[in-house]
Amino acid sequence: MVNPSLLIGLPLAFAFSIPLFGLISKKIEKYIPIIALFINMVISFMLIPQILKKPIVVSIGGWSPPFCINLVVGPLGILLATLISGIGFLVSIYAVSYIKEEPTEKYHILFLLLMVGAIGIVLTGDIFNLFVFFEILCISSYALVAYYKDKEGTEAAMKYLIQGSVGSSFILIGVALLYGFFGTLNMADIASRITSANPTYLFITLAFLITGFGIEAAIFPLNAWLPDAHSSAPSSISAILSGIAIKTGVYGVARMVYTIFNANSILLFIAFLGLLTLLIGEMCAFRQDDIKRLLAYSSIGQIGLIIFALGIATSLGVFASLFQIVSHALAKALLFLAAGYMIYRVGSKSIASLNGLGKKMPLTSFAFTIGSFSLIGLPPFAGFVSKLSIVYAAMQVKKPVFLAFIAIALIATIIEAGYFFKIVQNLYFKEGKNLDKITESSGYILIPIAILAILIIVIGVHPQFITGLLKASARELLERAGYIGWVLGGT
Amino acid sequence: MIIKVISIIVLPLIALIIGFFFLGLSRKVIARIHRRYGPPISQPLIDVIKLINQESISHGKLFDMGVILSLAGSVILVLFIPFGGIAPLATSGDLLVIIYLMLLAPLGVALSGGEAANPNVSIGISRKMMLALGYEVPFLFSLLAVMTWYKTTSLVEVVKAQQSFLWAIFYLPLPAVAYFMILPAMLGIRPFDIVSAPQEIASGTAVEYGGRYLALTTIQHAFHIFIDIALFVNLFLGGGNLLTFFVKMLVVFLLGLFINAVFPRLRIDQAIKYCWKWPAILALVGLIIARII
Amino acid sequence: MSLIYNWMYYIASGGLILIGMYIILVKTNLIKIIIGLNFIDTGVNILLVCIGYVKGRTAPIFSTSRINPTNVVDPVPQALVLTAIVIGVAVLALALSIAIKVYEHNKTLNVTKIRGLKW
Amino acid sequence: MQLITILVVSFLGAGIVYLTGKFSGRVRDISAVLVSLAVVILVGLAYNQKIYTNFYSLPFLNLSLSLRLNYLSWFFAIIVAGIGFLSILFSLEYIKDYQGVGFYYFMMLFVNAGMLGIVLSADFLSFYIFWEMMSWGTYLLISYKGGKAVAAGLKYIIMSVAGSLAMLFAIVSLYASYGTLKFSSLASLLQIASPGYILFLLLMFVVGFGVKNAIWTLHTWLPDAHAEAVSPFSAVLTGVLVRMGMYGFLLIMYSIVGLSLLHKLGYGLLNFNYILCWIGAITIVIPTFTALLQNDSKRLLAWHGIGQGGYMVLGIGVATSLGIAGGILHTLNYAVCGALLFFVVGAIEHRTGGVRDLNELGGLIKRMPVTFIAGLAGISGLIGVPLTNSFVSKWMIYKTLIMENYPFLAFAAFIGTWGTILSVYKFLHNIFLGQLPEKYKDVKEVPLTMQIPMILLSLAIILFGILPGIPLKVISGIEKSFGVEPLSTTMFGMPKEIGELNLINILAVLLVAGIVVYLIFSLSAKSRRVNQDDNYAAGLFVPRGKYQYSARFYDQAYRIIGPYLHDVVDDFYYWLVGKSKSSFQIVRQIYTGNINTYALYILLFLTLLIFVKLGWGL
Repeated sequence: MVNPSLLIGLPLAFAFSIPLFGLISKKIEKYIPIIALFINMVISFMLIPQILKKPIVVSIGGWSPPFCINLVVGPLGILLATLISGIGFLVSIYAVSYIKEEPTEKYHILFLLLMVGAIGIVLTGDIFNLFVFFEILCISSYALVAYYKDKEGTEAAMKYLIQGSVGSSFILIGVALLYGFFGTLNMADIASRITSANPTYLFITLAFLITGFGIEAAIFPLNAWLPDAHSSAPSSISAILSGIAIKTGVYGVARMVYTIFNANSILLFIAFLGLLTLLIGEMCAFRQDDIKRLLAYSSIGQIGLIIFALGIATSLGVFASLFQIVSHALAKALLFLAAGYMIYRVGSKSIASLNGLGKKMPLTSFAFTIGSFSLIGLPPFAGFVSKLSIVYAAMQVKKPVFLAFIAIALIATIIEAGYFFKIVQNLYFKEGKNLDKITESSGYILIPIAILAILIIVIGVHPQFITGLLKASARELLERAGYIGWVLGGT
Repeated sequence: MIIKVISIIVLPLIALIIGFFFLGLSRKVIARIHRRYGPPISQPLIDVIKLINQESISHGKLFDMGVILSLAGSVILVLFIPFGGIAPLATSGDLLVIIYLMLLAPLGVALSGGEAANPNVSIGISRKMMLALGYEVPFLFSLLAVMTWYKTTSLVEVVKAQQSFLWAIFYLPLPAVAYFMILPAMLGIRPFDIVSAPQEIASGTAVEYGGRYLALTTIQHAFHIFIDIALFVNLFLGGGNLLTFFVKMLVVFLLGLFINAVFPRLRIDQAIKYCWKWPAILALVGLIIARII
Repeated sequence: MSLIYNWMYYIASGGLILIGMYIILVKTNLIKIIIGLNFIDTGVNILLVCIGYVKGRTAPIFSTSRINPTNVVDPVPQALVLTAIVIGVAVLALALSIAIKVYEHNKTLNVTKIRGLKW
Repeated sequence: MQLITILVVSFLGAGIVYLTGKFSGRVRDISAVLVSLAVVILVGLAYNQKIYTNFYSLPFLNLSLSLRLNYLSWFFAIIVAGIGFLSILFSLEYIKDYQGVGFYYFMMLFVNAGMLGIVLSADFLSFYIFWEMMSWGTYLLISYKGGKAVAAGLKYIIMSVAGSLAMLFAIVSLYASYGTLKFSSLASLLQIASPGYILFLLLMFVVGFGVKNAIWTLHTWLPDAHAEAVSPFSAVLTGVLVRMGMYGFLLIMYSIVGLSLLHKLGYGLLNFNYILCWIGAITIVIPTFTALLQNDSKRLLAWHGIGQGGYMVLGIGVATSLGIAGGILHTLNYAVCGALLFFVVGAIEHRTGGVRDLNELGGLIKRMPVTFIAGLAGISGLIGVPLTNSFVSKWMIYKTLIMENYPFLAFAAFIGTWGTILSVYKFLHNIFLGQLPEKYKDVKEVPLTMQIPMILLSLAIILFGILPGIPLKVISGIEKSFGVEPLSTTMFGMPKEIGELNLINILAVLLVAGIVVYLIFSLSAKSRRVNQDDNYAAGLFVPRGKYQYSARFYDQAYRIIGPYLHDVVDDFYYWLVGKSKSSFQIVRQIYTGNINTYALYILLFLTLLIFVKLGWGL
């Protein structure tokens, strides 16, 4: 059917054709990402049923798997690719009217490159290739964070860049060591031979890789860049960073720990780290006065929850974790987009300045409310089902330690509820100042926000839309023999 | 059935007569203690008849209705309290009902006085309420002690149990003493005449009453005296037949009068604190004993 | 002695990485920190190269037919290093340009003073 | 199907009402009333039916969501629907001048729908979903008025979320242990569970339901929330929403865990029920006397809401047939009285421009007689004056406490009633009695749509007061479903084997006595109607307009009891929040803003990982 490599190739081609289109007309270029990502989204949707039947392995260069760069499009890959293209598509619609500061064509190029990087990460089957896509993602996001070239943006980009490149170097070290041990870069191949190496050395390799991906995944204490970068970037980019970029880091960690290293012994520690991240993220978010910074810290918290669920390591736990990835991506993208436009209208990032916006920007505020309710985990929104699954997964293990963990995680939810409910009240029930000139967002802003809000409700009401794919993805992570089999054939 | 109907009619009359007798007696006795001659014992009755024929003022519908409710509430209360073996409505309500029916009279007065819009009335009501809160604590403890001891909430059963053997006062002396100590507070006589204190707040709740209103409240007061003392006799002194019951009531009333007539009036906060101190402690200890044994 | 001789490249790469880490941890000048990043980068590249290096063999360039295919080192790491160098350069260029902007806004390159974003 | 119809009508109705509001305010008002009326009728038609339906399934968790109807759920559903309808009717005039009326109606109907969902759920997951929907809907409605209400709403939702999470913990643990969440299956599966596990479950559920039912130590949200919400919603809050906690208690304690298992929990006096009883008793005494100190009419009622909740908990805690019936009956009775009193306050607010301070009002009986009668009925019901509804339920609770040999609990219940009498009389006196201040000379009686709910509820108070057999019949059905020996009742009270209570006789003699006294009264010399200024002041000059004694009505009593009634629990929560806030402040110093530190974190993380591996051999 459709070749999955199009998922990477198309946006890449579109990205570099933007200046060409710019020659024809300056107005076209901002629609290019929409087109590119729309096609991407359609392709990935079309691929889903096929991949659920049988995963696709694309070899580039004509050699058979261990000897070439290949794409492994399993359920997990297609799930995340769909999520990425979908949210990217919505955000690119948003950007049409949101990004006004020149040079806009550079914004769109970088944005598409970011998408390429993210999709590449989740689809590739080659660990060095993974690193390269990772770097594409990182470099374009460094540049996008500093897009406004203002004081905050550059400072955040600088800090993000330094931490990010240390992380990339660590990943590269890990890749080098793996190559040194096994003489291959194919992840399935490495995975099949993982038992042949000295476990201690292997663990050091894993530690480098986890640290490297952990920086992007914002595991505590590697997440210091996140609040800075997410809060200073343009809101559309914040949405992408929170919704997608950090998820690729989580994907990296999951892929390394589950598929390649089969490191079950460290999972409990990972769960603990996730819990710590959750607690610290929520605590910090509680004390923020800056709405975007608050959302950024809340992302840390949610990532903590995702990683915690990942550490449960049962099929339900991984399922719940992936579910939480989806629901958080939708909700956080929505929140950043909505908050971004409110900030744009109000001219201030402080929470107090959002007072009374519910009457002036009813739809945006309403969507914001849905997003925050979903994040808290209130029915009937998507966040409820994913949180319920996490709690259930943790309970199902029947280990006292997980019981304690989940109790603490629930306490963190109370903190989370504390600040989100406060913001919702600010929107609707507090009297604002100088709101006379504020009007509702325009169409390009509202469309993505509305779609996200509807998706949150639809998934919350009828989670079966995605649970099949999520289950298959969870199986992909847990049954590494299957993954190896797809790529290398046999088993 | 006929006996029941007759007793329903007769019992309030008896209560009224006894109540008025006590009212007159108390004035006479206090006068004697004060070395005065005092009015005749029938004076209260004469006053009432006189008042009924006097013109009065009214402040509104509720002003009238409250007084009526108050008196009606007291009248029916009499029917629930066994008097020397006559208890026509004992099967329709037990001690719990009695406790609640005792509410109707003060509630009526309070509602009626409330509409009068006189600050003295408001102060009077407020004092009445606070005083009630004060004496209810030992009162409830005493009642609970009796109910716990006899494992019943029925007053008739309590009386029956005492008549077959010893009076409750011998088993439960402390609650009985506590009840006796707060009896003047319940009756609103010295030293607990804070509610009506004529010198301070111009008779409090009664300040706007004249003519028939005052007459009805006086009648209500007569019933009230009867009820409180009859309750005591039933609870602790084993009831009795018509005559012994009356004698017991008289003894209780005179004892209370003698002891309390010589005290000066308390302040309201002193009254509350008094009620919550010795009577409450005694009754509580009695209740604990009743609960344990 | 032979230990050093045998592991020389590894030690060099490890040393470069550690120096780079040290710079990032201790130095407060932004330019120095970027140089530190580059140190790490170089160190990692050397690590990659020496992983593929087999003692006594030659470069896998088949320009002349004299070279026996069994007598060359693993070519893959070298390809990787090339990619990594390109990436490193890109990062470096971006870092320096951001550093310029940071300097414009803050009038300092001392990272302990560039703390507009914290908590 | 019938149950699904009820839920669909109530949820969709809410949406439709909101949409119609976009076109016409009048149509919206009418449709809101119609929707809520339709729900009342639908629920009413379902009387005495037993229904069970699955309505949705979540295959990935192996769960199906189901609904059921039995006596218990019908009993609560009819209260929810009834009070919901009346409060919508009351809102018509009340809410007119507010902003966002469409939102208000939507949320009112939505919260009502959520509550119906709660009581109709047949499994814990749907229960929890509806529970949470109700909770956040309530939060939005409490905050609706803005101003102080915002803080109240936040306080409510935080406590509510904490409670629901405790409940979620228990629910998920149940599912993890037994693989089902159906009430009926759990009821049988739990019979073999260990007492420790049951105790853990009950504890979690008590926290969850206790926050809603505002049992003592979990009550602090309630006074703020009730006082700051708009009055029609306060009525819903106090009457039904808070009582969802009561439904939860009944469900978990008697419907699922069951009486025989409950008796095994604990040794001697230290058992679950006895402790619950004491919590109930404390919940009666402290809040009721706190109510005495209030000067804000809604706050006063709110504290009573907590206190009356204590009676219900006490009733079901005793776990006798009479006690459970009393607790359930009191839920109904208080829903009626509480809602009525909040309507009365709402009517006063509506006519006086939002005045709630009891010290500023007075004499309104002359201007708003219907409201006064409703208020009188309401306070009589709340006190439990004989021949009003709460009298019966309180009588049942006292009776069972005494017969079960718990005199101290009984004392708490009795003295709570006295606190109630004092404070609600003050409520009535300061609003309606005493002198009418000059500024309220022109106050008018509230419009008919506000009178109707008040009149209906007043009639209900009298009706259930004289004919307690009507609700008790349903309640004995509930008890039968609990496996408790059902209470045998008569229409007018209790049969002789349970106790002496015959309300029709009391009514008859009271009527006769009243008529006799009235005859005496009307046959005596007539009286002259005088103005309120024309009264006896011991010869002093009467200053107009300043002639009111109501501020600090029970001053001397306040001075004695006031110091003991400081809400330490609330203080503790504020202390906890303050301490957490400052500790969060410390935590967030981790992110210093210095890049060197961040690099250090990265290195530390790497070494930590390696050390953890090498050191602990994970």
